Amino acid sequence: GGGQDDGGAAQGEQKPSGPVVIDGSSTVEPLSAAAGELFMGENPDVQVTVGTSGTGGGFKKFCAGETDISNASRPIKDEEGKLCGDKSISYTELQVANDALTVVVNKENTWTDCLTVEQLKKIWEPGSTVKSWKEVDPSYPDEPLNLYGAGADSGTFDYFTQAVNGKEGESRTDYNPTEDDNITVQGVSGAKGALGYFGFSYFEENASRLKALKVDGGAGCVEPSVETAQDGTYAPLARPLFIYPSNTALAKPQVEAFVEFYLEHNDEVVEAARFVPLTEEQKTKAKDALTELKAKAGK
Amino acid sequence: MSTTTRNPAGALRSGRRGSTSSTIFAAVLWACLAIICAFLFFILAVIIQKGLARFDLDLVTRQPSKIHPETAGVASALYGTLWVSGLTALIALPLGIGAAVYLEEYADPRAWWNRLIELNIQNLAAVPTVIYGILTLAFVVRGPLSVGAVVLAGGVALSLLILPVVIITTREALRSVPSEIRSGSLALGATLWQTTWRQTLPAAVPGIATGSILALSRAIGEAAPLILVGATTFITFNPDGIFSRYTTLPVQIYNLVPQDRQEFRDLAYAAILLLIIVLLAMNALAIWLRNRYQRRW
Amino acid sequence: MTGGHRTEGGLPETGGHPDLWRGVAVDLTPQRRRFGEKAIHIALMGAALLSVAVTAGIVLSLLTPLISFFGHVGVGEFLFGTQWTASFGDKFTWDDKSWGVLPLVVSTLMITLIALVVAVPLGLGAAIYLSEYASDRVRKVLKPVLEILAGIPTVVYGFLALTIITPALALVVDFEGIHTNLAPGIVMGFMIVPTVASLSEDAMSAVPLVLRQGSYALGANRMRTTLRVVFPAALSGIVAAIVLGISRAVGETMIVTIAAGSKAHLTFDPREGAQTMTGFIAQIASGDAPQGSPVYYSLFAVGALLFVMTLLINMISIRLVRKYRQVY
Amino acid sequence: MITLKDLEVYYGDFRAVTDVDMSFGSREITALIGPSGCGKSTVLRCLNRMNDLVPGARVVGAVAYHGTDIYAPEVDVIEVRRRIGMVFQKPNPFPKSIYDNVAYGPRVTGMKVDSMDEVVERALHGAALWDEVKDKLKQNAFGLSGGQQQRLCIARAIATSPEVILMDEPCSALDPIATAKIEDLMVELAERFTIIIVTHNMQQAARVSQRTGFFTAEADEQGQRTGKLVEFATTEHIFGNPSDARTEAYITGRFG
Amino acid sequence: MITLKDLEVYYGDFRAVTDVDMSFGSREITALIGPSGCGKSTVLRCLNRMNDLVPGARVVGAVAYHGTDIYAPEVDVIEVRRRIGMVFQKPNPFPKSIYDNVAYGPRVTGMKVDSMDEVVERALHGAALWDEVKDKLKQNAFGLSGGQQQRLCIARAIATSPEVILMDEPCSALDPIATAKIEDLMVELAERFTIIIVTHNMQQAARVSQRTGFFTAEADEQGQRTGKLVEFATTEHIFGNPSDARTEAYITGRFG
Ligand SMILES: Nc1ncnc2c1ncn2[C@@H]1O[C@H](COP(=O)(O)OP(=O)(O)OP(=O)(O)O)[C@@H](O)[C@H]1O
Ligand SMILES: Nc1ncnc2c1ncn2[C@@H]1O[C@H](COP(=O)(O)OP(=O)(O)OP(=O)(O)O)[C@@H](O)[C@H]1O
Ligand SMILES: [Mg+2]
Ligand SMILES: [Mg+2]
Ligand SMILES: O=P([O-])([O-])[O-]
Repeated sequence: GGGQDDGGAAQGEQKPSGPVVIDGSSTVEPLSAAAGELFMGENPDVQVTVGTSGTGGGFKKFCAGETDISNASRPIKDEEGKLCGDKSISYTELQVANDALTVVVNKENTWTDCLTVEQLKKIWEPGSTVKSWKEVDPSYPDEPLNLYGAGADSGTFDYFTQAVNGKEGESRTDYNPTEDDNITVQGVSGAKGALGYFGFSYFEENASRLKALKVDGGAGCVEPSVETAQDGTYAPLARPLFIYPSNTALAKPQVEAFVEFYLEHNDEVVEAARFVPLTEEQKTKAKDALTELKAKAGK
Repeated sequence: MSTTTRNPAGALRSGRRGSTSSTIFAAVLWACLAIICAFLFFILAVIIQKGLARFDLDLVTRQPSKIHPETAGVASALYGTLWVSGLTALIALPLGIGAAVYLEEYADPRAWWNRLIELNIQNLAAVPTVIYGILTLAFVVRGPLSVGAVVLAGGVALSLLILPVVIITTREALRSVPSEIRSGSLALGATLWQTTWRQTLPAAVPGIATGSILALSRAIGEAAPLILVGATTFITFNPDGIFSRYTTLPVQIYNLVPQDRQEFRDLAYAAILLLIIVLLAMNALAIWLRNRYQRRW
Repeated sequence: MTGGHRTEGGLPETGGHPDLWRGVAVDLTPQRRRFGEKAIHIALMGAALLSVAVTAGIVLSLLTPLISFFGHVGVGEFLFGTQWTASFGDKFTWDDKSWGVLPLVVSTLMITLIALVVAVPLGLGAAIYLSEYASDRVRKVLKPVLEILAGIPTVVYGFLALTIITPALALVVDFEGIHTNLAPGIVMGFMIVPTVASLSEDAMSAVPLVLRQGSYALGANRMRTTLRVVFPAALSGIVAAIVLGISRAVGETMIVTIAAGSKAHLTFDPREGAQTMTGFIAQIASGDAPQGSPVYYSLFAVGALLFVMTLLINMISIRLVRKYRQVY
Repeated sequence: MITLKDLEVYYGDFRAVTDVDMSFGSREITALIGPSGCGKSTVLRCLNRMNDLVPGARVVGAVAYHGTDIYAPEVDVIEVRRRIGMVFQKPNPFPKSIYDNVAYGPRVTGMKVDSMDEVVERALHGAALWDEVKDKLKQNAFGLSGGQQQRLCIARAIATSPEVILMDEPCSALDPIATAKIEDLMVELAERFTIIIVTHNMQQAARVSQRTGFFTAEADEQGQRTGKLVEFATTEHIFGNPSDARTEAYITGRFG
Repeated sequence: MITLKDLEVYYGDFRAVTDVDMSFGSREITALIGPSGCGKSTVLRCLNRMNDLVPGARVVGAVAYHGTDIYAPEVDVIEVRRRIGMVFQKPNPFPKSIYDNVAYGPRVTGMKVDSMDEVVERALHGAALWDEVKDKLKQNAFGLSGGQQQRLCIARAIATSPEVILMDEPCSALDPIATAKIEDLMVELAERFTIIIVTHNMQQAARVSQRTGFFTAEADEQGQRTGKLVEFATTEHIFGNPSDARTEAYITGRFG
């Protein structure tokens, strides 16, 4: 709901109250949920709900005025922006975290430490028939290649396919898709020739059982790490994550307070959701954007 | 008939043909039951063993948390389940019992439209639960009603789902009321509704209650249709009305188990244990009702 | 009551009775208005008609997206294609995907078959035991125990299949990857045991006692009476029970969503995991398929096919039950 | 006071009885006898339209009660049943207290009564049950013996002040002593009510009734058995000197 | 050849019959009569241990067949039932072909037969049914009329070459013509089999039996009704000049 009066009075020291309706990317959901949780710990009268309609689906609702904030794992597209414009809903893009996908292999995989994007594409592109490491590179052994990846309806999948195959959603289809990263860990640690991918922090936790590969995006092999994700050198598997609050919604005290809180306590939020934190620079940029917005709104 | 010489007396002892195969047969049957029971006890044991770790007060008093899964609870899902199943009871029971009374007491079973209704209900009972999710999604969450992913939508989805079950079990309960009671009442000049309301329904109450409880317990354990109507939202407050957003225990379990941290899994199994306890209690109540009150006419 | 040809004028006397019918007509017209009766009748009928509305609603809710779907995808391509890549490729493009639903259907049927292999022998064995061998007391205890199996939420079954049965199977069966259809199949088998057992038990219990007595009186033992008299007499009821079990298995969602995996591929090897129809629906519904995208429409197409399949299965079952009711 | 004219009853396509013409006299007992399946119960149920409740049952011909066709469209079936009570083969008390069983009829038909207690007492007196139950009126009727239950059902029927009481084998589930009590009661009730009784027990018919109708069912060429009224006369006549050979065969026990 | 000594049967705690002493002669027809619920069927079922199938039924006393107690532990109940056949009140053919119905007994008891066809034909001849069904042996038995079905059940019983045939109201569901046929058949069968029949129809007992046992059930102080054998004598004696007043009351129709 987007009515003007369903936020509580925000005068003076009074704590904000009322709903904050968030929807959108399932990738970003853990972040906004963690932020909401922390925020509600201090503001028990606010109700933050976080749906997972996907970035596209989220924008659809957002531009129909159904939600206050849209989660997005990519910047808004022009068509989507136009839709919002038609409904005269204006919004602001705020980066809230960095994400890095990590390509993992079995510990016993001694033949490689680094794959080029070209090689990854060879493995993952639609219609790919690569079944053995030898087909990836003749110098590799003839070890059968078992592939594990994100389910085809997840943000991780969209992002990986976009980065590796050049087009969102384009992928070979005969891999083992799963929403459950534990299963990927199990699968990859169980077969010598296995390969999979998932979020960087999840790799950190299971570093003892798996081996992360460096990725060569054209500028040499880069190891996935917080730093390489933040500075974008871990290309092309690092990306920013966003939230899009609508300006109308920001007029509601509870939404405004929430977004402020989101940025203010970003380190905590990112840690809880296990993403790669923002750099100081990125933080400042986001905060500035918010301030500017508030100024525009005449506060 | 040939005049077989009949050996009198003791010869009754002969025979016992096929008694070995008969024993083996009985043993196989018994083994079937034993396997089924063993499986049941096995899963119950697993759930208890894995669920006990986090089966504490936090489970029901605290809200889900992404930050502190080790002390998180499932309060919003528990209350969501209560809201949704309460609403389901309010919608499905009157409608289901009403429909059953109509079919059993009022309808001419030979009229084509009544036969159609009957056939239709039998078919609905076999419709996959996801289809009810699709239906509710199209008409309630979006479409004409467009109430969004709120308690009301969940209640409607589950009501539609259990409606055929309620109708079928209520009809059975009504059918088990002997017709003498009805004819006795009607022969005294009571109207059909008087007879139904004062004689048939009261006599069928135990059966109806049993069936209703079992139907509701089915609704409580159901996740598939709710996933379609958007109950998967992350929610950390209890619903406070039928237009509140909500989540339920089975949906929460579905979300929790694949999470990456062990604490979430422990919490999930505790939630499973909680759900199973609720459902077993309802089953036990239904069985008790059935054994205690079901009259043998 | 209709059709009575009323006699004109006075009624003749019969039987030569002295006390003739007395000409004093009595008033048998209603002494009270009973509007409530009519209203209740209509309300109850409304409740019954609602079920028809539900069916109509299902058809309607499937129909509109279905028209959009088949505007882009040929019916033949959908029903007979062997590749299903609905969630791959560009989210808003139709023609970069394969729309052959067979992989989903085959996996659905395969898991159903595995479930039946478990449920039919166990369920029938239990049913025969309960109906023909067990004492009243044992039956009273065991039937509810069986029913508990049907009461366990399917999410729970799903995770047990994934986290316990699958790893256990991995020790004895060799399968590539992380999912095997055997696990959801077996667990689902146990889930439908109560359906098969309880309805078969009803069918066997419905066989009149006099038939059993007739058999025993001829010197047949319990096994022979069961196998030669009771079982054949209850056969159509038993088949109906199994058919209902089939429709349960085909429509079951959570177990397969969780334990069969979401890899849609055509395989006839039960050791592999493969996405089912309901698994696909749940995956798309819980993921972030944008409304109005091809994959979103395909959810309804698969749903409609599922609906039609269970409808057909159920019609067969109703046929059988009806046939078996006519026997006695 | 009740006259059947060319009565014919169908269950769906099956013609259960045909050609029944009889007329029942006021304040006397008429017995309907005949072998199993000959349609006695069917005919009895026509008299208070209980056949309406059997899906597919269809009545052709006329049933006149004081000259009014009870199957006429303007007739209220509720009113018919209140005036023509019925007692069934198996005692069928409601699962309620004895008092509530008897008071049920007056209550549901909205009878205006000064004192329900009085109505109940009078009905129980009438059914010769008062002395046995007066101390336990609030107890559940299921606690009574079979014979008492059947008399309770009679009390229940007479509580609505009917004029006619139909009884379908009212004693067949009772022991000899209870049977004797009910038979005595019937004779007593006949002073105030018209009673029509179906019975399998010919001696019972002979003992209690003034007039007897004998039915039988004969198969036609297609093997369909349709019930017919063979003979309807004074009980004396039927048992002493029946006109029809089939009646004689039946009462002398040569079949049935 | 069958002797009952101090027979007493309980259903759970309820004593259904007590004090039954009787002895049935070879190749004659004995009728058991008495009012409903007096325990006739109960006694009959003791003779081939069909009561074993009733949960809670318990037999006290002795049932001797050719001097062997059929309740002795070493006795095979299957063998008892093969030798003592039974025909029930309602015809209960199996839902199988006519042929399979008759062949069922020999098959399940593993009887060694040269030719099953012959056994079936002989049994159907014995039950006076052969001519009516010889052309449709493969048809389902449910297609037969009630009387034919009952004769089929008799054929089924005699196919296992029993010595005794028990019949529990075998004609009560049949029409007069079918009844007459079965009665004729009984008389014929009595040349080769011992027949014990329970009947409600006293005339039937009088027509077919040589000896008659009359049972009744009287309530004791607690109101429990227990069946007892009142009189057991030749049929002539029972119907002509009964010794017991209760027997007389019953056969003259004063109760029951
Ligand atoms: N509800 C019904 N539907 C179909 N046929 C019926 C129904 N009730 C009775 N009949 C048939 O109508 C015929 C007459 O039945 P009815 O009960 O009137 O006989 P009856 O003389 O009362 O027999 P009994 O002495 O066994 O009570 C029988 O053939 C019976 O099978
Ligand atoms: N299976 C049973 N369980 C409990 N009680 C029974 C059972 N069968 C019969 N009885 C009781 O035992 C008593 C004798 O019954 P039985 O059937 O032997 O009487 P009957 O003389 O054959 O009567 P009818 O003429 O009605 O067939 C009755 O009181 C009956 O209620
Ligand atoms: Mg009758
Ligand atoms: Mg009997
Ligand atoms: O929008 P996503 O859920 O795919 O990140």
